[in-house]
Amino acid sequence: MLTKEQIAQRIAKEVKTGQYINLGIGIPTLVANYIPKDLDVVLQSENGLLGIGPFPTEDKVDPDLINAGKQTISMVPGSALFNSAESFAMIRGGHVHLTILGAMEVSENGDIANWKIPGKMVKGMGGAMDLVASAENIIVAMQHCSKDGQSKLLTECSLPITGIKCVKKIVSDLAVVEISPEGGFILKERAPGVSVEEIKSKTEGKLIIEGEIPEMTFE
Amino acid sequence: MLTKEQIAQRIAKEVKTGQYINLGIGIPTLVANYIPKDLDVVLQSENGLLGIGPFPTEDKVDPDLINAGKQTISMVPGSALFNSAESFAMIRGGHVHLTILGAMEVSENGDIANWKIPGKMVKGMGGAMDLVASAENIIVAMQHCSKDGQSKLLTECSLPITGIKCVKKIVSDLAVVEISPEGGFILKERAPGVSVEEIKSKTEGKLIIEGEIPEMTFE
Amino acid sequence: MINKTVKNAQEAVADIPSNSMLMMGGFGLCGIPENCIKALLEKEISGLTIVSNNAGVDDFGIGLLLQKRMVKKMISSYVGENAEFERQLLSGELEVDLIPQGTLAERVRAGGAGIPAFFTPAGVGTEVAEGKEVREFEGKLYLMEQWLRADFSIVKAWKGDTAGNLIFRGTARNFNPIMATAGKICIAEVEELVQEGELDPNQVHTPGIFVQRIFQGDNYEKRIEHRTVTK
Amino acid sequence: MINKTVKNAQEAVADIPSNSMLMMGGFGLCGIPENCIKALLEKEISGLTIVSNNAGVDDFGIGLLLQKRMVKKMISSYVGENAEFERQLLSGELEVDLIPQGTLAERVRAGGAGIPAFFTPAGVGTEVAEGKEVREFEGKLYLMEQWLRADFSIVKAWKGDTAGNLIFRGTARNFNPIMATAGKICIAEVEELVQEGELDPNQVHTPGIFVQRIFQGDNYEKRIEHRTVTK
Repeated sequence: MLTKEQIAQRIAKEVKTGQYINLGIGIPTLVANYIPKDLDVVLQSENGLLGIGPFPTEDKVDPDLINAGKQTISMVPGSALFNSAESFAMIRGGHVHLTILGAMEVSENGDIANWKIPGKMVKGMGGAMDLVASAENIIVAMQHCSKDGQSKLLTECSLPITGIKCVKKIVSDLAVVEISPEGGFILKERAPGVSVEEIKSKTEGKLIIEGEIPEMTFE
Repeated sequence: MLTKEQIAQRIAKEVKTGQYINLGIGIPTLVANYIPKDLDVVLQSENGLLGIGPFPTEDKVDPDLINAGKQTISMVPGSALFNSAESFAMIRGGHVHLTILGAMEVSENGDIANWKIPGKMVKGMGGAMDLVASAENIIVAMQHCSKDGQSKLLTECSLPITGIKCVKKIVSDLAVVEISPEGGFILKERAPGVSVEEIKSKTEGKLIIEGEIPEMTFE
Repeated sequence: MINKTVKNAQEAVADIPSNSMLMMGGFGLCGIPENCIKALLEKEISGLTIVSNNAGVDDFGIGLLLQKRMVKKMISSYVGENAEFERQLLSGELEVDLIPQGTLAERVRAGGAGIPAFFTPAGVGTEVAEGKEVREFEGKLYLMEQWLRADFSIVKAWKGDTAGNLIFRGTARNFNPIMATAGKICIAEVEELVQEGELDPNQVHTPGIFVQRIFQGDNYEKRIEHRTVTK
Repeated sequence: MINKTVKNAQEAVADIPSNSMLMMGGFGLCGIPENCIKALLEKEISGLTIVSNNAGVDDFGIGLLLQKRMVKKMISSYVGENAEFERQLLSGELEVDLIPQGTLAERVRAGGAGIPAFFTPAGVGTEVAEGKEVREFEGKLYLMEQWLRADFSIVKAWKGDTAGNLIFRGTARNFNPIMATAGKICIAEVEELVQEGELDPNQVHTPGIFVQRIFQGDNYEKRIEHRTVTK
């Protein structure tokens, strides 16, 4: 099983040079740490920045400079600032190439649920609904199962959904799967030491297994 | 009969302090010369400037600074520049209080025609349709009759219209009239030396005459 | 130019009545109008509807207005980090209308720009779409969303001039410029107020036409929600 | 950051084919991409559809492309000041689609912002409304207008950096920033190209995400249509 850091590390391998990327809160934020330095990518923060840099050193902390998770950040050279309408114009207009975000459930047709648990306090969807409805490529970082062992890769989402038919790929603690355009989770890679049988038993939705499934590799 | 300059001078009396104003090409542009200096008003140019100043002196001519008539201009202190979408957001959003523009015809219900003569080369409506559909107060500067003596204040416009039920007031070479919300041109003032009868004979649409009609005064 | 200056926050918010609809700039606690919030707290008003991306934290920002029970309804995209908010919501004292962040931003922008409705893909197939018109354009489904406008919009900028022109700094810009356009009366508080002519017209983010009142605020706390640093 | 620089105008426009749809920034002759227009003139292409507020004058700007019969259709708000344009239009060689200026601006902005349609009051009751949906909101009538997008958008800025960030000057901004957002490929020519990090992120008008190619132009003529001066 992958740690959160390993999930982030594996997702970082999906990043291509020249991409503008929006990273959600949680594991997706960690992805930034594993993107190879020789790739030219730009991280977008939907509160109004292109060019997120590392957390600032103590003397450079600036309350006027935060990311969408409300953490203090820095800017890389060549950054640009803009307002919230312009930010979502970028997202909705398809200018952000890749969105990486967390999920509570994903269905085999690519629906995602990550904003609301009925009966619990609802905090709101933030920018997630805009992001999943807009990005051309959406990769989800998630746990394969809940703490009590229930699969989160489902035939249909049980929770209120955030967007329909939008997820392209999932990196979970057990596997890398792609969503088939015809429906179904196509198993692409196994976490080190995890068997195809285990993944199968922990995937409630349709799992498509074609040929040998390699183990993930980490440099 | 008023000269073009006098029409502009009379319209300038309609301007109130605190207003943001868009002046069309032609006579409306001349209005700026007659706005009393003690009034605080701001002139908007729909190509992207709030704060049009006088034409520049020869040494200050800047090809990057023109008005919507493509004339070189200057900026007053406190100006702001913006793009075309933002400019029409201001106009459409009702932030520009007063629009002064020319017309070929106005109907008694406030329709205006000023962009197209069928059979002639059509140059386009520019920003006129947005302006007349949006401003809360629209004043028209125009000649009362065509060169061959036909009235331009009509029951219905004969030319393709630019906007419906939008004109609030007309200052022509003969008269000041207001458009009645129920329809009809309410005669408010006569040009010096012009009789009510002459105005009546030269107004094809319904002219409403109530009480004594004063002559315009010019300081 | 038209002079928009008022003396201070008290004067700026003096005529805001109970039950009015307010927009407030800010993202989290970043770029919020601290001085106006304090001045509102001194007023005996209630029943406010507030459009703001977030609802502050328990003891800062809009959270202070919630504590004093001045707010009837929040229109926001994300309202976590606030226990008093949660208590009032669960007890039915407070209403909340949750809107996708991009839709919220675009509805506010539309309100300022005279666009009564537009189509967006955000929320298609979700409960956000309930009761809304869905239409297909070029093979993709979109929801029709309507403009948002307010009686007052209250924004915070870095610099401003007496003509109401505003310049923002960093990500404290966020919702401030669009909200400035969508209030019948826009109140702007700035860290530094200068005379007209002192700002470069090329660099103005919010033209003064959108701002009806401006003043220089003081004692900005600029509280940080998550102080994250590189050692 | 992603480096967007190309060598010159020739390289920037090299892959623009016949029959493509282009957007071009500028208002009158102010802020037009002079270098790219010259480079297009050297290419053997035709059948272009050009979205531009105006059509240049006979011997400058888009007028030069018209002279060479490279244009099939203009989508504009105002196309006066051009005798060759008039000749081609009346003879049926050229099509023109006239759109209210604010609607043109908003359709382009919508194209870049992923908004497939919106409602505007401009043109209600006029021939512009023919065939369009009319709907009432809060007692006023509005037309539904759809987004505009292009294969290439070609814009001109004052300063730019290698990451594609742009800053405009004066009223040469006009349609340039919105068109930059609505082309699949946006080509930006600038008077001064600097390294990433040399522009203040607060002052960027067009973030580099919208720009795919950038180069420093030369020999800007910046022709003035109406030179008006105070003696």
